[in-house]
Amino acid sequence: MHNLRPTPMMKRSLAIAALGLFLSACADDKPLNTFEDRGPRAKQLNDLMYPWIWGIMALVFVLVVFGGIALTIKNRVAPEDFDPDDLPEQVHGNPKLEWGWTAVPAVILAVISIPTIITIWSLEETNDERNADSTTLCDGPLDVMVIGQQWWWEYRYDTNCNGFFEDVNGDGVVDDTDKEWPLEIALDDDDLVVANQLVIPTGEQVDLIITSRDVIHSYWIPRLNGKRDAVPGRIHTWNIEADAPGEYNGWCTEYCGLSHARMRMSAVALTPAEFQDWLAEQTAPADIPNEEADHLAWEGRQLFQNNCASCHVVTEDENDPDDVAFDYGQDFEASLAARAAPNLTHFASRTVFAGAIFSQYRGVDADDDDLFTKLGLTDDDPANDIPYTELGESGLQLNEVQLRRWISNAPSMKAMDPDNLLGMPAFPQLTEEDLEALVAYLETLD
Amino acid sequence: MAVIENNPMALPVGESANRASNPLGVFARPRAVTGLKDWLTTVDHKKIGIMYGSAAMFFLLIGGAAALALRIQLATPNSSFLSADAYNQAFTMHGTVMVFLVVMPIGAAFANYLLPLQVGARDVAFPRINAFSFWVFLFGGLMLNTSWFLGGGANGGWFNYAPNNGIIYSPSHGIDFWNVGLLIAGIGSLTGAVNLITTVLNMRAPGMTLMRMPVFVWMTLVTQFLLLFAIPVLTVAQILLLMDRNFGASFFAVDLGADPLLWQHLFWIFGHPEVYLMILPAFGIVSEVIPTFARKPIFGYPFMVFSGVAIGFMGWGVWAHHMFVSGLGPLSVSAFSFATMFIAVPTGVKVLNWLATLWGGKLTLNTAMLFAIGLVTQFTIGGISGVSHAIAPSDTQQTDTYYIVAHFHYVLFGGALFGFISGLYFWWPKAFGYKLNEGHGKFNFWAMVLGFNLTFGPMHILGLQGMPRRMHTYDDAMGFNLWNFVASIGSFILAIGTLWVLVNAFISYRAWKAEGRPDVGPDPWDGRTLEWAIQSPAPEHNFDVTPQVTALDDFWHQKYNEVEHGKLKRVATGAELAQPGNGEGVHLPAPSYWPIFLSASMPVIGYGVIFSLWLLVPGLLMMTAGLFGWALEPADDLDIDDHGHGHDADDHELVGAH
Amino acid sequence: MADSAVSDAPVSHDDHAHGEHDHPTEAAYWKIFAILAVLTAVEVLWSYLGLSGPALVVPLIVMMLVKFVLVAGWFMHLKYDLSILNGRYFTILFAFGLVLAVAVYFVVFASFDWQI
Amino acid sequence: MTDTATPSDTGLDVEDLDAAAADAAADLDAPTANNAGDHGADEHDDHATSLGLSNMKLAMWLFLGSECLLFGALISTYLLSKTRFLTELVAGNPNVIEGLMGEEAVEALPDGTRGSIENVGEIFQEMAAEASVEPIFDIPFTSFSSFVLLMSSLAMVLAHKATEEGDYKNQRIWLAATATMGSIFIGGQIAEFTIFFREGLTFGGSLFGSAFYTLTGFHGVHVTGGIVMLMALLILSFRGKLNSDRAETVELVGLYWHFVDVVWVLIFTIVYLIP
Ligand code: HEA
Ligand code: HEA
Ligand code: HEC
Ligand code: CUA
Ligand SMILES: [Cu+2]
Repeated sequence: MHNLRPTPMMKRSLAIAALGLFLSACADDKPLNTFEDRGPRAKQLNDLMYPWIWGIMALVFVLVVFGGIALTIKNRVAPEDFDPDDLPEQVHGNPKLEWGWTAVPAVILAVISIPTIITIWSLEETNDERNADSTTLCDGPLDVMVIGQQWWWEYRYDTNCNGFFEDVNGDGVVDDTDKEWPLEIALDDDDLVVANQLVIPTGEQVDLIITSRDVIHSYWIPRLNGKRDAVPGRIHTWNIEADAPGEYNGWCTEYCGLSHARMRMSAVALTPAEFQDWLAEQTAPADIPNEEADHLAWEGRQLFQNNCASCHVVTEDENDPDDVAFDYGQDFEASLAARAAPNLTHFASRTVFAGAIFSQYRGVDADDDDLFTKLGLTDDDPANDIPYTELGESGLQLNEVQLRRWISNAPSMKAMDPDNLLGMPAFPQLTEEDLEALVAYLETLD
Repeated sequence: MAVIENNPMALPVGESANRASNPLGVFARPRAVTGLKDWLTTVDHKKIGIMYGSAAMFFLLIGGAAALALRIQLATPNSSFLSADAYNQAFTMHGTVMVFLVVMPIGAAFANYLLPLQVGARDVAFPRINAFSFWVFLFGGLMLNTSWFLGGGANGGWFNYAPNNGIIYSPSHGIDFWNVGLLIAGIGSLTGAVNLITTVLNMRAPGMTLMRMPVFVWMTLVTQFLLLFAIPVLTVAQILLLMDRNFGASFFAVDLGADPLLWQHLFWIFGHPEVYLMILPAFGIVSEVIPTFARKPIFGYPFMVFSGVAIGFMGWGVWAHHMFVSGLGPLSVSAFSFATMFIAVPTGVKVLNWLATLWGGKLTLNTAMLFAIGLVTQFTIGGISGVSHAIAPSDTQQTDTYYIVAHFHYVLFGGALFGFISGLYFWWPKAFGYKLNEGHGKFNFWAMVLGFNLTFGPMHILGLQGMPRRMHTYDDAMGFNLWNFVASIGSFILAIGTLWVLVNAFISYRAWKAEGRPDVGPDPWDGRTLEWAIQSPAPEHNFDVTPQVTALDDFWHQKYNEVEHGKLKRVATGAELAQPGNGEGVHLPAPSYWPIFLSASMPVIGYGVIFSLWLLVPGLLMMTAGLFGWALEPADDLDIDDHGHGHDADDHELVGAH
Repeated sequence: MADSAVSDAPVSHDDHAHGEHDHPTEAAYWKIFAILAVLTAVEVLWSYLGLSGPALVVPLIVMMLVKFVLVAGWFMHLKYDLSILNGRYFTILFAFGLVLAVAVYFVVFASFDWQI
Repeated sequence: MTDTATPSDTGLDVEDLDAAAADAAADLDAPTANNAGDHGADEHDDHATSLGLSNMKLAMWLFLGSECLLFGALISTYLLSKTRFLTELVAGNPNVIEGLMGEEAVEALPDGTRGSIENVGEIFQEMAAEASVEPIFDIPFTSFSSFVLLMSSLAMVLAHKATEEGDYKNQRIWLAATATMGSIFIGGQIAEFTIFFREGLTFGGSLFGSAFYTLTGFHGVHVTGGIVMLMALLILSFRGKLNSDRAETVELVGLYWHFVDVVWVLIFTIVYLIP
């Protein structure tokens, strides 16, 4: 049993989580609803359709469906009234009429196509074009690199202002010759790397630079914009923009194998000032738990380095290149499928984990309908004997049960195939105490 | 094959009854001794059509069972009825089976049965190849479905995007089965297309000009052209995948620089024509059914024809609308968005012309007609949602959600399947000599309409509320519970409705038999096209005398004379005009073992590619033997044919047995 | 509908479907072959000139197409079979496949290589 | 023959030929030709179908139309794969180089560089730059076999012409010549594959290898099929069953043969001449 030191960052995250819960509550509990746009891009999509285009469609629907039904009812002849010699007038057609109903839909569609095409091009506008005067990062608007992999998302922020790619061959420019698998062009590992929760500032367009490490995925935060595929070997740009702070959920929408249904995303929008704070905290290296003061976490760190660091990165000293525990350039075979695992340097500052399917914190009274209960982890679960860590005034508790179960047997919570290098393996050898220590360590990573 | 034999629909085949009334059958052709052998070796387009239909019905049960499993899993959030892997297999196999083994073969069934009859031909151009097409399709389909027992079905989705379909990400054999099974079935589609196009273009009765062909013939012609040109594209995609998975090639190896979009382009260049070739035969069917039961000609025949042709053409220019979010540039997206929208124009012409045919008609609302009108209304709903996808920006919200699932079930089920069931009720008496029960038919229809809309209607809402497709589960908190539950309930009503087609066939057959097999007559519906001008069931030789055609709906015009402008008077009944079915000296192609034998070599080769290349040896030997046997066997010569002797006697026995 | 493209009455020809009369003479075949051979030689030479870019590719493509047309037109008798007059114009269906293939794959390329 | 010919006649006649269309293996057609004597002359020599074109010929043209999309897709795949391959090669993508030159090439690197992506990339970039300048193709060799294939097309038309004219001696000579030249072409292709493979262009090692072998291999399979058909025609001819009545059979095989030739015309320029 140990105590957490709630940092400002953590409080903020929790506030975000609470806000997210609140927002989704007032949003009719449909966090992915495409009609409830929360940013100008998503609004643009709805404005394109509503009211005119949806209206035209409704009209065609009514005309054809109800027209058809009405004609059927009006012209039907009951079997007993059927007279083979009583034929209706034999109309063979009416070219004028037919040309008419060829032309009218054509005209309607031609008209519809105008705003459609305008919107297509408008959606391609970059943030340099739309908020040129922004100075969010590197004296410009924010770009975030989004990398999909089976079955979670990685986000990179160009915090060293070098661009997202490394000048591998050292010729002074980053171009096609700087190739490295898994990405077409080698990634700049000095950038800020976070996983599973995208954080953006409100009120400005954020450009997403999307790619994938393995198969095709698709990035989609419905309230902020439509989707765009993450295709390995290709880099696609897309953008999102949120009007107000809050948590916006998304779901991977290109079938990507076994756990496609368990690959979601969470985007958190902060006010620009808070966003800068967040950036500052994220770029700092992780705290190293003190052997005396926080012995449990210190033990956890040892365990972590023995069991987990082969895949997960925790940056403890930003100047130490060896911190990058898993350099996926090193081992093509091992990196083939799983490739990489979420960067955990500031794990505890996120509100979600594992492809954004679990929350790290649970509302005290939210257990009635969250995934926790649905997964069969009732309060009678022996794992629950470990009391929740108190989290001060926030009213939220660490979702320790799921976190522990995740560490000891992740494939039981999310379909994965560790034998084929897909996903995180189970660690049956870890004892209850080990798990407790690991969780304690992870909690210090805020 | 057991399938076919056990299928209640397959038993009461035309010939027996017919021959009973013309005991000598007049044309003493070599006949197989037993019923089973007859079915296995026949080259008669009508029997082949019936076999296509029966096989499709069988696969419908498999595809439907998979769909029901999906719906049970999705009925409640976080359900554990199916594991993630089982679910992925279920929807992949559901989509694949429904598209390739249900809808396409039903189209082939109608095409086979009806094309020669409607153009006044004796058979298709190449009867043995016709049999070959069927058997290849069947063996490909069966092979695909053996994957259920041999390590699990395919799990890559029905369009099976690269690189997820590669050996690294999908190590099980499921995708190999998908690949090889469909390659094999594709051979059948291709040979079928060549055959049927040749038949339509080249074997029309005298006077049957192109612009006098029934709309169904036209739509099937367009369909076969789509197949002819689309199948090779899929074949190439699948061969690339085969080379990758089974022979170590690297077409989709991204680390070597491959572009995964190549697969998408190839698949959808095939895939979009594919969806139109699934709907056009159904359009053709309702274009026959509606005029018949409205008792007036199809409104605007030339427009119906040309809009079908236009759909066929335009279908080639829109494939990338499935790739709006795949990362094409904005110019491509704009162009494909624009092109896609305009497909609504020819389709709209069809819908409105059907409505205009209903206008002022005197409608007999029997089951066939109800399903036809069902198509007009339900398909339109799917078409409209299609247009909303065509608007690319809004598709970025819709794609890969249940809104798409709703769209394509409305067009595929509410369009294609409704049309096919309409055709089934309509032509059943022609094929089997009795009508399907109307009472059960009405139940069939209403159960399906209700179930269908309950199942797929809510999916529009789900999709727009953000539920992505291909999700084996969803959370409570997402707000998807209610409509998923409704859809699941609906799917069971729909399943009962669909099963009722079979139930009705069985019940009607029993009743007909109990009544002593009354003759339904050549022209039970007061039909318009040539197939009604011969006896029911259609005699094996089709026409005693080749009909001379002088007009569109020639048969109808023989029955009715125009008295004053637009007014018609009946001058004869169909029964009076119909050919008696006792054709003299008609020479028919002989049945053959070789089509089924040659086809049977394909799955052997297929299993060989998947499991052990050694199997290729017997497979290729079989194939060579089949080719040579086929080539050496005269197509229709009784005397050289080794099973051609003494069949007159067998024929009598066969007749006696019935 | 005017009679042409979408056929009318079934036609019946008293010339054999592949009449002997309208095919090239043997000499013509040799002549075509000579042209083909020369073109092939020029093609190969051209590829050795050390040119690059359009100067290399365009003439090669042109020669390739000429060869294509010569073989299809004369050896495959398309030149004769495509004529509307003889009623055998349905070999145009082949041309349809050809045009379709070129058009469709061209678009694929455009979307790949020009990234549009 | 008259213009009242009905489909019932043609239905039969065509069924004779039916076998030939099996997968365009027109070789199968040949033996059925011996049905010629089994029916009254009025039945089979009458090709009065709706279009005045024989069913077989229409079917063959349709099939070839469909083949256009097949080869179109293969050629497109080739072009795309080649472009991609070259870009990656020039960029020094280590995977591409390993695929091309084998793992040993990577192993053989100086110690300090092995395993370090950056350096491997650099070193290979130079190697790749050299590799791509020196084309693997042997143009004179392939030109020769292309020429042989072209010539076989001439032989094919001459065989058809001889058949029409009832000149069976020449018919056999030209058929045999066509088949022989086809075989030379195939032999050349086999030799070429072997050489390329020895030089390290494996099937799976690179996009280029996969696409090259698949495209040319597919074409080779088509040629082989054509050779089989030609042999069948020859056998028939020697049995005296390939008389001028059956000139269409020869013409059909010819159509197929020329088509395959024309595809090679494209492949030769696109694959071999344009670097
Ligand atoms: C029978 C099959 C069939 C048919 C006929 C159609 C018809 C149409 N389809 Fe559909 N479609 C599918 C089967 C079919 N589709 C399938 C299976 C998929 C999904 C594949 C997958 O991803 O698994 C799909 C997916 C699909 C997409 C991709 C969606 C996505 O994944 O993002 C799009 C996008 O444009 C689209 C559009 C259309 C359009 C515009 C039509 C048009 O042809 C519809 C035209 C008809 C009408 C519009 C109604 C009648 C018209 C009028 C009454 C006139 C007046 C109308 C107006 C002015 C609007 N379809
Ligand atoms: C013509 C095509 C067709 C037809 C008819 C259907 C019919 C049905 N479909 Fe399907 N569907 C597709 C084509 C079709 N579908 C395609 C192409 C996909 C996309 C796949 C992919 O994403 O890759 C899809 C996907 C799809 C999904 C989405 C899965 C996902 O994305 O996660 C769902 C979900 O509800 C669904 C449901 C249904 C239902 C309930 C029916 C019902 O109509 C079925 C009614 C039931 C029956 C007709 C069967 C009756 C049988 C029994 C009662 C069992 C008896 C059993 C035995 C005797 C063995 N379908
Ligand atoms: C073989 C590689 C591997 C090892 C070893 C491994 N993990 Fe993981 N881990 C992963 C992968 C892959 C994921 C992402 C899984 C997903 O969400 O689909 C992950 C996810 C996680 C997450 C959720 C991260 C987030 O931001 O969502 C935590 C926490 C975690 N692992 C902790 C651990 C701990 C603790 C250990 C050691 C006991 C460990 N992992 C060992 C591969 C590994
Ligand atoms: Cu990632 Cu679906
Ligand atoms: Cu489409």
